[in-house]
Amino acid sequence: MFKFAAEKFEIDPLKKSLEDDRAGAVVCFEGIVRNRNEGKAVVTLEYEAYETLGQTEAENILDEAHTRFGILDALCVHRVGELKVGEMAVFVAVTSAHRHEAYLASRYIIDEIKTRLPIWKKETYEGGSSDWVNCQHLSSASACEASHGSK
Amino acid sequence: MFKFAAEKFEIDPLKKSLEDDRAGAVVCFEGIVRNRNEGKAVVTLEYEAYETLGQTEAENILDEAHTRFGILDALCVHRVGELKVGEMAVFVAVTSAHRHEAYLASRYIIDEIKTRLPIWKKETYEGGSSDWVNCQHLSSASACEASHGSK
Amino acid sequence: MEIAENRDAEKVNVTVTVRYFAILKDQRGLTSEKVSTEAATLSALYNDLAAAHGFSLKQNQLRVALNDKFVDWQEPLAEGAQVVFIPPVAGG
Amino acid sequence: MEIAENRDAEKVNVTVTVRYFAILKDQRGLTSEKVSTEAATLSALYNDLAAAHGFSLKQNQLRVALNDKFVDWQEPLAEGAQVVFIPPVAGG
Repeated sequence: MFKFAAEKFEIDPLKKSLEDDRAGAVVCFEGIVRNRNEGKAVVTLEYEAYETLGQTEAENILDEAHTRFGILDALCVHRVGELKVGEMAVFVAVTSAHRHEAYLASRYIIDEIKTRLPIWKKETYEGGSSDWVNCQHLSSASACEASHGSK
Repeated sequence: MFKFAAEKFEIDPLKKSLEDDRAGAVVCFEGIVRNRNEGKAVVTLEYEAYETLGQTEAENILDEAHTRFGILDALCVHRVGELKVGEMAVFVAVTSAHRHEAYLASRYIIDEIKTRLPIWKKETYEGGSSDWVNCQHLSSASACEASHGSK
Repeated sequence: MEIAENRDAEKVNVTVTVRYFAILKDQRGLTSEKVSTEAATLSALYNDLAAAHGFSLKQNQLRVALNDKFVDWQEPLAEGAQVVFIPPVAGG
Repeated sequence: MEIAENRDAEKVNVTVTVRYFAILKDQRGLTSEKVSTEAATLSALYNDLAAAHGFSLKQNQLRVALNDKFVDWQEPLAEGAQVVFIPPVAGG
């Protein structure tokens, strides 16, 4: 299960939906808005997503995690809109019989989400300047540098 | 922070105690009592711990995780006493600036907890038989086999 | 296929919807627009739009989606298609 | 040190507390007991107790703690010490 969330969400009902007597391990990842990014003080952060394609791509990633690691279940929720420091931007939960697969699948899912989902974030810094953060693409590091206006 | 818990515990207050504006990643592990272990239907499970030594050893493990992985904080709670299928036996939470360290530290902590803490579990199976599960020691695999009465 | 049917001379004119996200949205000042184009491929369309609006991203920094699917830049354009140029992503 | 002071012939007799956990607790039928012993080391003490009570675990399957610290099997025993033989663990 993947979804975009326009508002803060609770993780307990999400975890409850994964309950399974066969589960021996639950690994949860929470990605949180930090107060600094690359040396700058972050005040707010805005996520914008191309949701139709993002939904399909995220479901592909979860399916891949199932197939590769033999887990019991997995879900991911990604926030869109404006977030403050300390708010959760992304949540990933994985259940499996043993912990090894759950760790591997959890890491796989968040790594792929960050690389493949059409989501962009705009950070607003102390002083009011802002910047689209976009160094996670398949393009070369130098291309990434070039795409960063303020660096 | 490590503690043994004789009763069910809530994880939200534990996670709240780790909140930190510098945290970009929270990785949580929950070890759950499964309904089967090595082909046998488990009904209940009893954890017994040598708590004084366990406390010291667990604090050592958390300190090691800090030092090795440069995380922000970590905690672990381990149940003792009788647990039913589906109940949480162990909880590990780690916060760090970036996710990589949080995953590594989380995995390190649970692996070391399982190997080094003086905790034992007795599984009671359908039909009423029970067995001390004890194949996680530094001793050789064959010694482990020998220590399992029912295998 | 449709391109072949609609061909009247050498160039075919189709109207597609282009949606913009993130830095492209800022640089275009729009979230979406209808574009009437003679470009035969997505690659050609991006080059035309980048030249017209001064987009800072090079094509090799982008991926492209046609009708909500990732596709190759050489994919031809069809009447009514939805095109999204995808800047470097930064989820999570 | 105390051993040296208390020595009366060749063997020294000390009283220690032994706590039992898990399978050892079941096999001994006790959670702890005071043991008066002439064993000079933890290793010797385990061998004596295993012989007396038929413990199924071999010494090389166990670890040992003295006064709540993991120690070497060759550690000497002192009057009043607390000894725990640690069966293979299975936490988590």
